[in-house]
Amino acid sequence: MSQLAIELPGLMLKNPIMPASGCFGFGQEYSKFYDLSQLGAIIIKAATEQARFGNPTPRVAETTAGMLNAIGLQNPGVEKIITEELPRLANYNVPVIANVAGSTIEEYEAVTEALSKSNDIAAIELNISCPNVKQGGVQFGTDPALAAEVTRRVKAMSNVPVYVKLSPNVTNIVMIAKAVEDAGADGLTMINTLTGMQINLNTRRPVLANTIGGLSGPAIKPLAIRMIYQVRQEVSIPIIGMGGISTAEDVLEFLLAGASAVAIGTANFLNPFVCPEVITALPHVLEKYGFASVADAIGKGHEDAKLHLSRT
Amino acid sequence: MSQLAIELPGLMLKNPIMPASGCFGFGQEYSKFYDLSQLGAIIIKAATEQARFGNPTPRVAETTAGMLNAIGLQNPGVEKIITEELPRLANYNVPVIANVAGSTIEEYEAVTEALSKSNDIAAIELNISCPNVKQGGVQFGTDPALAAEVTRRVKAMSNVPVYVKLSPNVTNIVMIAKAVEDAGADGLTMINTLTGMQINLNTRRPVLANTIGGLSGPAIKPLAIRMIYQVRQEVSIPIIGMGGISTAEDVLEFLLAGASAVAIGTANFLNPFVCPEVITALPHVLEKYGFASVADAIGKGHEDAKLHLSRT
Amino acid sequence: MIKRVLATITSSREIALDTIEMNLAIPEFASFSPIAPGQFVHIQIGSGVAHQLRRPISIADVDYEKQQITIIFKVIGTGTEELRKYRVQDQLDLLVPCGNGYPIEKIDSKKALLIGGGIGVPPLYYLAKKLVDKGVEVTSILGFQTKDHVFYEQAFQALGDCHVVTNDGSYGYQGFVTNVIETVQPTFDTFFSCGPTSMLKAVTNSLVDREGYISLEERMGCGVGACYACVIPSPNEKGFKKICQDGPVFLASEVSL
Amino acid sequence: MIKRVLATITSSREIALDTIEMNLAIPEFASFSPIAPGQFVHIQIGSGVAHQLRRPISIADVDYEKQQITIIFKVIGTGTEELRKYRVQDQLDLLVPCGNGYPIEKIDSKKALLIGGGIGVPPLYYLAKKLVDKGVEVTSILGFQTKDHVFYEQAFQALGDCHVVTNDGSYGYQGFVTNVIETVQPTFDTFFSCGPTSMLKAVTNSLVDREGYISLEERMGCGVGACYACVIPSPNEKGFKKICQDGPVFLASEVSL
Ligand SMILES: Cc1cc2nc3c(=O)[nH]c(=O)nc-3n(C[C@H](O)[C@H](O)[C@H](O)COP(=O)(O)OP(=O)(O)OC[C@H]3O[C@@H](n4cnc5c(N)ncnc54)[C@H](O)[C@@H]3O)c2cc1C
Ligand SMILES: Cc1cc2nc3c(=O)[nH]c(=O)nc-3n(C[C@H](O)[C@H](O)[C@H](O)COP(=O)(O)OP(=O)(O)OC[C@H]3O[C@@H](n4cnc5c(N)ncnc54)[C@H](O)[C@@H]3O)c2cc1C
Ligand SMILES: Cc1cc2nc3c(=O)[nH]c(=O)nc-3n(C[C@H](O)[C@H](O)[C@H](O)COP(=O)(O)O)c2cc1C
Ligand SMILES: Cc1cc2nc3c(=O)[nH]c(=O)nc-3n(C[C@H](O)[C@H](O)[C@H](O)COP(=O)(O)O)c2cc1C
Ligand code: FES
Ligand code: FES
Repeated sequence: MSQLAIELPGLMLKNPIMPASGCFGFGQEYSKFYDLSQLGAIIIKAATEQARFGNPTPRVAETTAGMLNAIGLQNPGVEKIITEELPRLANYNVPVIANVAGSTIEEYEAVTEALSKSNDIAAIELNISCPNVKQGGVQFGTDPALAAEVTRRVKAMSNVPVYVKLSPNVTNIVMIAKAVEDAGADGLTMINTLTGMQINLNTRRPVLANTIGGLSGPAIKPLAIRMIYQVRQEVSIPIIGMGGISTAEDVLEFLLAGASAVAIGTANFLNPFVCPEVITALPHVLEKYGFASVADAIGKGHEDAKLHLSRT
Repeated sequence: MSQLAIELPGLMLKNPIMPASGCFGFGQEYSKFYDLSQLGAIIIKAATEQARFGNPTPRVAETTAGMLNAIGLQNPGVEKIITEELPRLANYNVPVIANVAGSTIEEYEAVTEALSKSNDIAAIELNISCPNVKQGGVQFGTDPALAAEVTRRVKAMSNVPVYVKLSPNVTNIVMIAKAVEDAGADGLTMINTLTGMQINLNTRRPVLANTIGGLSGPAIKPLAIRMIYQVRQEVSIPIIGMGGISTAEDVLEFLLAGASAVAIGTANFLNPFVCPEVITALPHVLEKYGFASVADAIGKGHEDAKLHLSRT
Repeated sequence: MIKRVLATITSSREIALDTIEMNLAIPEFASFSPIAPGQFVHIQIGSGVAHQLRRPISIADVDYEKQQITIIFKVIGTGTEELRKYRVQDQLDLLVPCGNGYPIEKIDSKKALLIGGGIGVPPLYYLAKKLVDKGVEVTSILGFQTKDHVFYEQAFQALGDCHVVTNDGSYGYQGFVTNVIETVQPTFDTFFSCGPTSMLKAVTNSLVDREGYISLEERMGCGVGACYACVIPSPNEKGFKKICQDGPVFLASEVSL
Repeated sequence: MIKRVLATITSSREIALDTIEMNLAIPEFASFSPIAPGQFVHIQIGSGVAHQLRRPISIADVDYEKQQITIIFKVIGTGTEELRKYRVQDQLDLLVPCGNGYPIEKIDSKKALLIGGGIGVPPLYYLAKKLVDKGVEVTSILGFQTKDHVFYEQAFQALGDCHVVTNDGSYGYQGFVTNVIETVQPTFDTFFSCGPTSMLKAVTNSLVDREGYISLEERMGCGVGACYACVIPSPNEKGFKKICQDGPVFLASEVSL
């Protein structure tokens, strides 16, 4: 057990595997497939202040080795999550990470304040890939100052550690990572989805009712690995890595890049057992590649390496 | 024929299909597979002022539905390209687009000046995904002011139309597109590769000797489509689209998104005949989806559509 | 309870243009029974790398003796194109059974009208069999694009009156299923419909005062209720239903099309 | 000239641990002959969606009568793992023949020393046959990881002296091929070597004053010379060679390892 265990701010993980936000609802559906207590942690679907219906359908599309989604923050609102969903999750021996979203800094604060009254969450994942309605829809996560500001304000409201979830749709992710680290983030989760689109040749319209959506799945793994690798070299708070993970080998690649734990999203849809299967396979994979433990592998892809910028 | 023909600044294309820069050398290898005169155009490998050897090997890696490359601008230098490569291509009835790269604005100017003396090129593709050595390696293509400046200076040197090749590794590609349009670009080509990375579990080192590389192939197609769609709504110069194309259906999707022609890169490696095969299939695909011609399909994915920003 | 199983293909044949009928032997079959008509399987395509999403396909029939199910699918895109290439003895990774079917146990009906369109026809076949087993009289109206797309007419005929309509009139009536309802004026106390959303809208509009069940389609992610891809607005307390989990079968009055 | 063909697998068997020998029937075979030893095929994996790059595998033998070639590959990653799953009668999409082989026509040699390591052994088999055909006397030194990895020993033995060495000593000599060269002190006028770069370095260092040909490996993109993925520095005018196009076989003195 201690081979897989890892301790992060606010999180005593029995293993480094957790489902990613939005890909696991509030856990009830997958609890019918296996005992959720097997998981390292659970990141639940985004919470906003009020209930939201989200975007019109179709909300998902398949791309080569990936998928697009534009669910649109559908959730029952933070109060219902606290009163109805969290108590159900409290039956399992697994730390819960609440994903906090909003359209204004005030909404982020309100959601955090509400969650802070619950004893059922171990940490907050601050989802800054949301458009700021007060600033003409620019995403909080694409502007270092805005990202730092929302981090600082949420951190001030929270009585649990705050992990900031970085958007990959930026020129310089290291700059955003440093800004939120300086603003007090306890950790980072990365990466969120990349903005993509698909057009239906028959209807001549975007497949998603929302036009654009977020790309996830194996297609984006090399981008996630690159960003984690670069951020790991410049910030010191821990990283929970995600983006296209579906095997224990993928997990090891994220650990080598510098993640201390990982989340699995899209792969749950293909294989509802992917999380427990990866947990079972991980000790063998660690052993095969000569690592005594998860802790032993973190960041091991960096030694001797230096980052060149020239290419193509 | 006129069903597939399309006219762009400096380019009378008999069809909208051309191999992408860096994926077709200077055409000689593929001329052994088929007659290059079948192609709409050819975009040749990047030219720099002096010969360059490029990066150490390994230079490529495979990712799920994509590949990473860090070739590193290997080329014999612009003079040798003019004296040795272009004359060989002049034997074919196909417009040649020269890809211009550099480490300083002066180098871009020098390469453009040299090419302007040749009668064998129809247009320039300005590769701004190169690090600017004078500004600490920041890529020309990620800073609107820098992108505009290099566009203006190259445009002033060139006696053929200049297509600026946009980097997708930016927060706001529309801003860069507008900046280079304002600076006088005759057209855009997009997208270049996304910066990615892969780590070898055995060696615990990045697979590419250069650590990071550019991600191409079907994995990035939804990102290319989204960017072209967004840029099409804000700029009026024509777009040559690329990123993961391997079928005539893919071509139509790019046309609907707003590209006027397309380039095929990575798919040549899998199928050396991909360009002529797509050219042959395109009329049937246009017909199947109710388009009279290539021109008829361009931008047809936009009608009634509006771009929402909220997602996930 | 939904399980993940490796089913073995025991037969595969093209029963109409681009329309494949497959029989799938299901391991540990007993643990799934009974399967309700209207439930679906969520099928992995290939190794699940190029195709990250499963494909939802209705259960068209169940053979409790042979421990197998029948699916019927139309080749419309890359996933179903791959699926068509599978051969007898190949294995398919399924989530089964997904969703809630037609609640035939609860329904007190003497005469049922079944209205199916295209790939909405398959689940109605198993439904028709189950209804007839219960002593319900069944009339079916089946719509297809053209003559070449028609399938299972005899099978439905064997269970009751069956009217086929094609969009182009190349077989049976010409037009839409709603035209046939008007022409035939069938007597029924409950209707059951499955097909494209546009058809369901037309059907529910023309039968707005009648008790009926409809089965909906939407692009799906998880297929089990976790991803919120397949929601439909509903006048219930939550404001929505999930097609994969609460449906795909709904009381026509339950959802807003 | 390189062509793209759909070859049919006529046999596939595991000849050593994770090592598969496949025979491939090549259509329009005549148009490729003669194939030089050291040339390779560039193989598409599956439908070419998940795997965007082909895999280079040496031609291990050519049967001009049956119009087929033999390849031998070791399963080391996802592509070769997929390749192992192919069955007799399945088709493989190949670019064939790629690269330049050993220039045996031009070589005036009486006694050849062949030095192969692991998956570098296969091309040497076809080379050995061709050399023996020409009347050249052949001595082979073949290195493998362990006893379980050894293959084709008898086949080489039938063509001349053959010494096997394993890293762990579980079969034949213990150590590296260079240890065997020192021990056996074979007489030869030309050497031919293929194997991992580290082995080729050791071999060329220990035989620095001798005429020899080496076959190199590098991660490839196009396999035909267009993408510049597989270059190696060379003291020639261009400053580099492309392994896929100018090689994979080079004069040991031509390239800088
Ligand atoms: C509950 C349910 C039951 C169904 N039963 C049947 C059946 O019995 N027979 C049958 O032929 N079809 C049925 N369908 C439709 C079937 O799922 C689609 O035709 C199929 O997924 C298309 O896949 P593709 O890869 O060929 O198409 P593509 O267009 O290449 O698929 C791309 C993506 O879009 C989704 N998609 C495309 N069309 C549809 C659609 N109409 N409905 C839902 N998702 C879609 C796919 O699942 C995939 O994720 C059913 C759908 C649902 C929701
Ligand atoms: C000219 C040439 C001839 C070869 N002949 C043989 C042979 O006869 N038998 C044999 O077993 N192997 C041979 N190899 C090596 C073989 O190409 C690799 O083992 C194979 O590509 C690994 O693929 P994979 O998907 O299993 O591994 P992965 O590691 O999953 O492959 C990922 C990528 O790396 C590339 N790659 C990985 N290892 C190598 C390598 N050693 N050399 C080149 N590319 C690599 C793959 O082609 C692919 O693009 C040869 C290589 C070259 C260049
Ligand atoms: C259907 C879907 C819904 C998602 N919803 C959320 C969300 O509510 N909040 C969030 O921060 N990320 C959300 N994500 C992003 C994932 O948590 C994850 O960052 C991303 O999908 C990359 O991981 P993957 O490739 O393993 O899916 C969602 C992703 C998917 C596919
Ligand atoms: C091996 C390789 C080399 C490339 N070299 C260049 C280059 O020299 N100049 C350039 O502008 N783009 C270069 N590119 C980018 C391609 O031209 C193209 O923009 C990108 O690969 C996306 O298209 P694709 O997915 O069809 O490959 C290169 C791409 C690859 C795969
Ligand atoms: S498909 Fe995921 S909730 Fe229905
Ligand atoms: S693999 Fe492309 S040049 Fe050799």
